[in-house]
Amino acid sequence: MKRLKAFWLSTEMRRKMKFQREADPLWAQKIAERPGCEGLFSCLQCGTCSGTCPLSIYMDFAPRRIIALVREGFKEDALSCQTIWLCASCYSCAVHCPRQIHITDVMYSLKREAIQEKLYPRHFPIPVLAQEFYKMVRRKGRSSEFWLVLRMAFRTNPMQLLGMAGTGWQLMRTGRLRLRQDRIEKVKELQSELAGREVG
Amino acid sequence: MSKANGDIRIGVYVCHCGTNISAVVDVKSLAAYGATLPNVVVSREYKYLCSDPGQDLIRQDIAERKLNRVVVASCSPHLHEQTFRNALATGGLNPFFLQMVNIREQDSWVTEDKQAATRKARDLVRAAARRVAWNESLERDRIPIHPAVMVVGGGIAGIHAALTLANSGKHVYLVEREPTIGGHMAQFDKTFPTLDCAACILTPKMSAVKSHKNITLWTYSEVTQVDGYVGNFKVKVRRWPRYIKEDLCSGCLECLKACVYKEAKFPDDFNVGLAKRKPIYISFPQAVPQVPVIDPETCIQFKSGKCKKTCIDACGERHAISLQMEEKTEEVEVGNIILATGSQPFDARRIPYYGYGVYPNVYTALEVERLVNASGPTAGEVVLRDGRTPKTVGIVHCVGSRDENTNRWCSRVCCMYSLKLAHLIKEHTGADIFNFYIDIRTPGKGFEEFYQKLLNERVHFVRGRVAEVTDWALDPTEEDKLVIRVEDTLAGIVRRIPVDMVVLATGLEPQADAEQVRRLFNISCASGGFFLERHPKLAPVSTFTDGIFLAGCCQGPKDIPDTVAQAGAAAAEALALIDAGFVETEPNAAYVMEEVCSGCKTCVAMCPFTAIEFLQEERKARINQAKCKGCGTCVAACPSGSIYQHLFEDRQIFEEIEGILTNA
Amino acid sequence: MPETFEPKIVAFFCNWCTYLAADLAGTSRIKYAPNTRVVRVMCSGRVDPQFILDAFAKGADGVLIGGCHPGDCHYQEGNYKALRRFVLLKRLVKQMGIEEARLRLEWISAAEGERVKTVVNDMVEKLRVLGPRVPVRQKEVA
Amino acid sequence: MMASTYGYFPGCSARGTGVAYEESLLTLFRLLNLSLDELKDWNCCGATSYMSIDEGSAFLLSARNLSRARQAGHRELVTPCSACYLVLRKTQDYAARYPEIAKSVGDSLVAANLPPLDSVTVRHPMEVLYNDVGLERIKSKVVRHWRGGRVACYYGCQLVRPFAEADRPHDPTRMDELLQAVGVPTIDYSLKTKCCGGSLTGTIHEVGVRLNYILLKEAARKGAEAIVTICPLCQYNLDAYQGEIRKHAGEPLDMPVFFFTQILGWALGGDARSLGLGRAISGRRSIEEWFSKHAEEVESYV
Repeated sequence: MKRLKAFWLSTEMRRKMKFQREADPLWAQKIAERPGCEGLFSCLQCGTCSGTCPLSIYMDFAPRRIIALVREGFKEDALSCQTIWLCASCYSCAVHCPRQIHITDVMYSLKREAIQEKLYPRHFPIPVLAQEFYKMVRRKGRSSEFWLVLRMAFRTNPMQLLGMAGTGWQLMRTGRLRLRQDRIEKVKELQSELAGREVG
Repeated sequence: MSKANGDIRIGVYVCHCGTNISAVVDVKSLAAYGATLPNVVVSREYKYLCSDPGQDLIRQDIAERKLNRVVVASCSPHLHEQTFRNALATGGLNPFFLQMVNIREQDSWVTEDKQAATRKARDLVRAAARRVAWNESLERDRIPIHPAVMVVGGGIAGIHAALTLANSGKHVYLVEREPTIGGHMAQFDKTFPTLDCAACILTPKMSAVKSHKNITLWTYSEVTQVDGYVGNFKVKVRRWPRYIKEDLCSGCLECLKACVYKEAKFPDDFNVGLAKRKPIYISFPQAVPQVPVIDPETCIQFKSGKCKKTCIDACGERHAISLQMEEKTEEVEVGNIILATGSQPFDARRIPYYGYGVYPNVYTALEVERLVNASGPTAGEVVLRDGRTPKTVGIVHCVGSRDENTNRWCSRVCCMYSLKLAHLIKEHTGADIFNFYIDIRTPGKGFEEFYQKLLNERVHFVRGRVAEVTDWALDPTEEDKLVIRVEDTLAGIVRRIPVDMVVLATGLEPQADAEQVRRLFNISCASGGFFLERHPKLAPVSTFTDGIFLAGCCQGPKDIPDTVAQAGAAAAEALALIDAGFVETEPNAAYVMEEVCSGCKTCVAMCPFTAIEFLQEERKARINQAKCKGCGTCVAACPSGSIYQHLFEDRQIFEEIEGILTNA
Repeated sequence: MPETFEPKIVAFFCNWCTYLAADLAGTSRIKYAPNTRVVRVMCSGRVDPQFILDAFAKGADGVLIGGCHPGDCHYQEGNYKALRRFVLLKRLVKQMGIEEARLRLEWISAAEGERVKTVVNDMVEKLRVLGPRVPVRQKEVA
Repeated sequence: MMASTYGYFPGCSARGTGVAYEESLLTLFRLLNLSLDELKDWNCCGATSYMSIDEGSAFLLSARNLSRARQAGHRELVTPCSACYLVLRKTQDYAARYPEIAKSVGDSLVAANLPPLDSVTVRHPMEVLYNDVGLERIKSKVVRHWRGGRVACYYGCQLVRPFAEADRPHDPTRMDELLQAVGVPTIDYSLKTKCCGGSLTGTIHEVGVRLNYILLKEAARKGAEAIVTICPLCQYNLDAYQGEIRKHAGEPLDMPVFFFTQILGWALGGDARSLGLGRAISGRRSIEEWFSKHAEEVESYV
């Protein structure tokens, strides 16, 4: 027994099998009831979405497999993966899907839930950017690319700023780099309207 | 006029239909409730009333309990009314003393709430019990059946149906829109899964049609009007001028050679545009009839009147060519009509991202059928539009099928014909072949074996719906190729596969004019637009219009074996009616109480069948019982309330309404 | 206890289109409100205005007439006759103080099982909003 | 010709990296005698990144802009940014389809006593030019010959996706038609609706850059000498990283990336400065070549 345990500890392998108890069908149902996610259960796993997605080649699960995971209720995997964050919401999948499933909206749903459940991959720049963007808009009413990138960089890996310097200079030279942080006049009013809707 | 005369003794019978009804409707309480209704002497529930013991139950009660009315609460009258009417008849009661209550299709199957369903059933039974008291004894009329049959559409379905009928000695009018019969099958090369050549098995049947003494073949013709009803339809057929007299032409085709156009230069429909034809042409060598057609759109003589008319000289003594020929209309009487109008291939242009019409080397399956066909434009050689022979070929399944953006249904034939084309292309070119599929569907005799054969021929099968066919190249091996981008869903990776030729396995859809044809023959279409059969299982070739039957792809996508089987079935249905010699009609004709008729003539205009005549001297309307179809429109319209309708008497309907609404 | 009002709808369905559609809804196991009570007639043209008035007189909360789509009538034009009558009848019924929504004419073809559901459910909803026509007698749901 | 006025929603990037888009857009519209009335104190549309955190308030952000446009008396709101265009329309679409969304958004609007959001049509300049102005009228106003090379029209993704009506989703052609109308030759560009990666160049840099590398390389392979875009982010991505691509992929790549409004504006007589032509990072030599040299043409031509 001990040796067996030792064996498990020593091994590099990771179990791919899933126990049914790991699945949460109610969660799948919940997702399917969200606006835009209705088609979830009509998916026929044809792979058109993955095929047409410009980023699927970088994803840990291609969109088709995300749908498969979600409708079988494998919440953990679906929420903690990078895939949902790689989705640039170009909607290519949505316009090609033979079942007219709004896959992009499913991705959005999962992103939001991943944030709430704090399951998103830490230090993966995209969710970080999203959060910074969110905060900035709530604070100022508008976003400013320059500051956004700066904040994102600091929260992930400041070193990358060095790499960005070149582009920054180019933009500066051509007058496309706005250093002033934009801010709308009625920002208070906006904040009060958004109040009580805090998320993440 | 009906009267609830004498003492009414009603039997109420509630069917469980296994659990179909009893699972939702409380049949026990329903039967018990039935017993409490006025005039009901017996009320029972039974597992399967339509079974023999079930019917015996009714017959028994008729005998022992002296029943003179019967209410059956079960399925839709469209399914079993006849069954139970027979039960009454054999039980010694006039069949029309039956009243059916539909508590399955319109209650237990559409309701989850058991109380509500049971309440609904009670209301309906109560209504029926009141109504049936006013039912009356009726006799059926018999309409003679005209022995001739019209078959519309000269594809394999129409051909087989026509031959079957003709062989049994019935006269058949076969109407085909194209200049030749043969339909799509004539365009195919080999047929799956046996790979016997389509022409070899089709052309003998085609010539049999031509030579058969019982078949009148009208090609280049179209049905324009249909009147009458089962037994005696009157059909008008428009025959377009082909400018060549069929009776005089010997099919020598000298005229084609002689045409002033030395080169054929007009797109040839039969070869789906892959070849060219002259203004005077014959669709394909084995065309039936062997008679050319002149296309006035392209013939110089018709366009400018300045042609040397070399064709006429070539025809010489026969004088078969007549440029003055005009459109004419035939009118015939037939007892039955078989619709075999077929389907059309999906237009691949409707899916832009597959590049059909953009990239020359993207083909439709039908085009490839012609390419691999020995009598096709390339004499059976598979060469691309640029003359090269493809080294790699991608076959894309489900194009215009199983897709909410185009057609939702599975077209049933594409998987198999794709496998067939894969085999043939490999045979002709030795090319490397990829099939891109969502599911491989081979549910037919010898189909799965064929699939297995292809696997062993090293044809690639990639499970994934192709995301796009494109020409953008990521590396040198993709230059000047068509690149298929697809997720290999089984390997779980996205692949880019460069190919020389793409074949789109286009699905089947209803003919462009299916809607007009449907109206012309007064039948219904299912949601997809294919013609609707009377019952998906039990009346697959009948329609809701008696005497009109369906065969082949006009009813839904199907392969050749199924089509032929269905054509045979349709022919048999027609024969059954013809040999019976008559049909019994529902005795639901309207009739006039002449003493009450005020002679206002309102009804006369109402009747679409001109069944109402006005007797001048009596100043009364009279309804021709044979002509009346029993719609009852005149009954509802009569201001003096002097028109009545058997089976649907006002009194009966009022009782039904009252029954529904008086709560007990 | 406050239970939701269940309107009772008398439905006249033509034998060739709408009645078949209702059958199709059944064979397709489409679920819809159990509030209709169907009276089968051969053609919507058979529906005599008296039937409808009678139904209302006897306390129907709504009356639904179902026929074939224009141009599809099994008897060529019975449904047009039905339509003409319906237009007049609607005016009459209105004068009698019966709300528009209680009388309805729908074209439903034999293939439109789904439509039976939408039409019936929608009508039931509207009738629920209107409430009972005649005050419902206590405890009559047996 | 009487001037028609549209509400105008610039979107955040029009004030940053996409400044040339706004400059050229305003110039072009002026030349066509159309006026844009900027929405006062507009706020972020709630696009992509925001929506990934909180949809409800993203819709509210959009709704706010829409209904304030209505308040300013506009029936039509023009926005040049594809992301804004999509989100504004998505908001209307979802509010129409989902009562719960309509309610939450509606309530907030009422609370802020703003009018409902439905009554405004969100439009994109490309489709305004195509439908309201029309190819013929644009043709008639051309005052300069095109001296540049063939271009690839790149529509990007969000402009032609669901909720959008700017053009056909799979094979849009309107930008090509507009450019051809002013005498600019366009190529068949198979990648015209492929995604540029959006903000990826800022997050997963290598991936983002590779997407743009593919777009540029294919355009060049098809013989295009420039790419024309309709979205600030696309233009930025394609323009800003060519140096990097040259370094890593070793491709001799230096291709100007325009906004379609710059090309049209030029053809109709706008001057290089007011069209922001100087703001390009890549292909400056070609730009110099094609535009500045021929600036004087206006007079000679008319």
